[in-house]
Amino acid sequence: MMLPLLPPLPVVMPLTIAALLLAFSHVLPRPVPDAVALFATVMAGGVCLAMLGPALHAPLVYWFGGWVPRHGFPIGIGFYVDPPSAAMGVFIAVLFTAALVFSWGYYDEVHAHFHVLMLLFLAGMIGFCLTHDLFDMFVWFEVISVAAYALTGYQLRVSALEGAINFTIVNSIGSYLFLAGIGLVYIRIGALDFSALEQGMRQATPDMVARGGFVLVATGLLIKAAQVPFHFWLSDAHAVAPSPVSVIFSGVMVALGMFGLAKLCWTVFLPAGELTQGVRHFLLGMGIVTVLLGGLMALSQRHLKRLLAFSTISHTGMLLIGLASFRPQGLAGLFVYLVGHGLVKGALFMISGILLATRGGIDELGLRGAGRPIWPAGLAMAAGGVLLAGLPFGLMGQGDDYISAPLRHSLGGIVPFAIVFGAACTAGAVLRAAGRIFLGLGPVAGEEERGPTDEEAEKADRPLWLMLWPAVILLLLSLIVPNGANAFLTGLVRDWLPPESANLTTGAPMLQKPPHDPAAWFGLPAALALAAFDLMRHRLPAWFVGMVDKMKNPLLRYLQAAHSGDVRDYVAWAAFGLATFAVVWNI
Amino acid sequence: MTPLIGLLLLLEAVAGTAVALSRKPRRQVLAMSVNGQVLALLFMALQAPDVAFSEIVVGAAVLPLMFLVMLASCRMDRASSGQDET
Amino acid sequence: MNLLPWIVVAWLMLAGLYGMITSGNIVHLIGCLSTVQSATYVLLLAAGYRHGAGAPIFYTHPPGTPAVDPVVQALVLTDIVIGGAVTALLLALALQLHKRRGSLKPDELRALHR
Amino acid sequence: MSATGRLGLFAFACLLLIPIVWQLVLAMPPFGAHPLPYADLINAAAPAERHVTNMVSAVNFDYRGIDTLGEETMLVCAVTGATVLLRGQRGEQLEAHPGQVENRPIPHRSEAMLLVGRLAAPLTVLFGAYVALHGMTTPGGGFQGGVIIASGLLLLFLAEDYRGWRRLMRSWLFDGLEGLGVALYALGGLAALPLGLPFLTNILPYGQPRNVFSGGLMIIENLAVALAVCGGFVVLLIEFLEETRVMSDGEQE
Repeated sequence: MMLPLLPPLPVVMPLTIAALLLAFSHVLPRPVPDAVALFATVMAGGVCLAMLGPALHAPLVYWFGGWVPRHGFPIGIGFYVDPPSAAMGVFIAVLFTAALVFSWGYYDEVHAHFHVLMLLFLAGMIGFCLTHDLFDMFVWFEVISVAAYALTGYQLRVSALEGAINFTIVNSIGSYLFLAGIGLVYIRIGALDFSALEQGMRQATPDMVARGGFVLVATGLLIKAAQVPFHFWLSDAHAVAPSPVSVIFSGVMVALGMFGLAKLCWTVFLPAGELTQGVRHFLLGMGIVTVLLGGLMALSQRHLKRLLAFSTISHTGMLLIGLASFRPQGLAGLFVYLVGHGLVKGALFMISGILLATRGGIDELGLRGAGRPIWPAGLAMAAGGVLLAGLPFGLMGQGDDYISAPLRHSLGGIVPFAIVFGAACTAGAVLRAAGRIFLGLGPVAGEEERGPTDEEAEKADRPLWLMLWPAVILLLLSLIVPNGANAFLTGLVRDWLPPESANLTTGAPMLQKPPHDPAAWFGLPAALALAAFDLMRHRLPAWFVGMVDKMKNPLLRYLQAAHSGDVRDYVAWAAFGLATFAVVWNI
Repeated sequence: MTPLIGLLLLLEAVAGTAVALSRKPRRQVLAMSVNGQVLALLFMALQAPDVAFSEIVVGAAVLPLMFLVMLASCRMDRASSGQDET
Repeated sequence: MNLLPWIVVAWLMLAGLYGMITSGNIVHLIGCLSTVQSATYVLLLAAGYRHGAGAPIFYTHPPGTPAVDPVVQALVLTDIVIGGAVTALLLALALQLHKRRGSLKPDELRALHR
Repeated sequence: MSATGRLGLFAFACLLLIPIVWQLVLAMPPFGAHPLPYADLINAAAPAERHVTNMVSAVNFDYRGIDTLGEETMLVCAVTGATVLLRGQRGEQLEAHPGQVENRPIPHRSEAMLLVGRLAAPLTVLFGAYVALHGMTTPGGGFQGGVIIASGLLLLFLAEDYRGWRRLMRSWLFDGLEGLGVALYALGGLAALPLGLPFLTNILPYGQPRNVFSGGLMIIENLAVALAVCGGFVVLLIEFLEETRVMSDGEQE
């Protein structure tokens, strides 16, 4: 009975609570903001969960202000709670809950500002998932972005400020491109609601203006989703944000850009016939390059959070591959992988936060052997590394199977290779760091030991177990793949698929459970080999080490130079990316 | 009405370019303020008085003020740390 | 004449990006964002313009008289707030950075970087 | 990348983009003469349905009211973020200390300045209130009015000296104003829920067209936006102006 009233609550409730927290922050005693923020997050997640079940039968449509479409034309803004959106809401709330538990008692200096920002961040994310209106989507995305900009610089360290400035400038350009895209779409179709846009585009013959609008909107989202060559801001920002914030950044914020792009592609632009073969291949290629580059860069980092940030880039590339196949399996894979990766990466960022708090550093070489007293964290980190390797179990492994299945033979069979390569690099990097920090492996010759590190530390007055158990729970969650997963996924993606692809007459599942990807087994051995090479290089024959270094170093040096930290470079790369995208689109 | 809009559009193109090309921050603040005013006039001509109003208040007044305050703060900072440049 | 608004939009966008890429100062770079943003204002309002129509305010003339698009105007209002908010945030970031580094020139920042 | 490399990359991008942009410009619908179905719908419906004459306000506060809630949310994010960044460890308890401007003689505050400030400030605030109040009928509204009120309060700075101004402008007051404004907006929307109606349903009497108090719930939402924007911008201005005074000894950046 309550159901029709629910859709706005996961957005409006955290938002109202945040506003009231801000208004009364001067009189609230210390634990209140912590408790209130946690409560609001859990409630928001609960409401999303309550909507998920009914949404699997029929999506909930909610028109704000009671403005139901008039003669079929939307006059207001609608929330459209379809299964993927509701599920995203639940996932977001889970991750926020974990992050808030992790940061309990940590931010008490400046009133409740941290909690206000986190709650608004949460509200923006859920609003972004649920909305069914292009401009409203933009507004919620701006809420997410602005909260993220503020949270990045929260600790006021030089690196944090630089990272936040790069992040803000590049993403603002993305926002303006997105907005310009909305303008072009609006000028041609005269509507903003997704369904109205889809219908309008279907009627307008293939049209340059609407297409240009899509290029701009998609570029905006790709910038936020950090795909090569729009990815530069991510490693600067995620590496410097406070750990609980990085959990959210890497766990879900970047992936949300991809979620939004997937939603627009599947529900608006694909049925409207705007996605040519060339564009699909371009997106696929972009995803592959992102996977490879993120992996390589992750492998060559020693700053642990920066390492994790590059691995996020690599894994977000996986999501784009899943999207670019434009098959139901790929879409299902995108969702599964998104959740699995978010949980694992969230846990890994928590562990890096633990290192910051208890060991007072984040530099892999500087921390060598320093992790021994907190060995449980090391176990969790190793587990996270193994999961990143994409073994065929757990959510990430499942997602892997779904994503690679439809693409096993396209582009000359490069996709499975790229997936294994990316997984091996990121997992190898994490395992190497775990081995060095917690086992004391891999001594490094004198000079390098004192590398250029920021003086970083996070407050250490929290017990280890309080910080560790959210991470462990996230890791465990990422292992659970219930039996009926395929049926659930069928229900999840069904709503986005074009009507003609549904097999309504036979009732047979549209989504085939993919066979296990045999290549996935190579991920872990390769990762271990990569980690071992770095950790054991003083024991390996010199000619072998020399040969490998000669092969990889020039490439890495070139890549490192491209990631200069200079925001002007990033803007130039973004312009270049936009230009190539536009050219491909126009062919 | 149309020639007026055309003129204001051209003026805006010039003002916007001036913002981008004014290399010295303090000159740029001036250009930004002018740009805000030109935009406001353009919005009036495009029959958008509400937007013109906001642009005047935010784009032509409050934001340039924040830039000025920011630059003043930087200058004080520099003076106190002994560096000098503009 | 009919093409002029769109040309101006494209021009402003590219000019803003050019200014950012060749910028020698973070504050200047932040200012250039406002040029890019002006492009979006002009695009949206030009999209909602209609020859011979009045403002969408039916105070002096009665409802039913031709009026331009109020929706895009509402969108631009939101856009202005967003621009102002982001700029304020960026300035705050730059100010703190200046306090800590004593410079806002990207080249100098970079030289000290790694 | 070097400056030339950067420029080269950008030039290459432009080279690719310009022909496409030109094609796009040629394909654009004729300026000022293409259909605007959404706009026509609103222009036809809103005066009759909501008794307001300013269509932009009708879109902002009613038809697309949730956008405005999002926009205020975003403003709160930005203001809170800027506050955190600027305040840093500066600390608030010290704000009653006199501010002195360094390396610059404290400008002599002339009588004329004082008079202008004291006269102009209330007038500006009044004007802002007027603009905010008439948002349903004529151009203007909560956002514009809120910013004008905020700048009116800033004018007081010219009249009072820093210390006096700071005594009047307490951050917590404006933090509260900002938070309460947004909360009021949300609560105004939530009021319809117990009746089983969707969020932001306009359940208040609409009043007479061309009257200041027309539009029902929109009046509340307009007021909420005015409060939030005024509070937010004052906080921003306070925090930025705080930066122009030197740190006293006990404070660290």
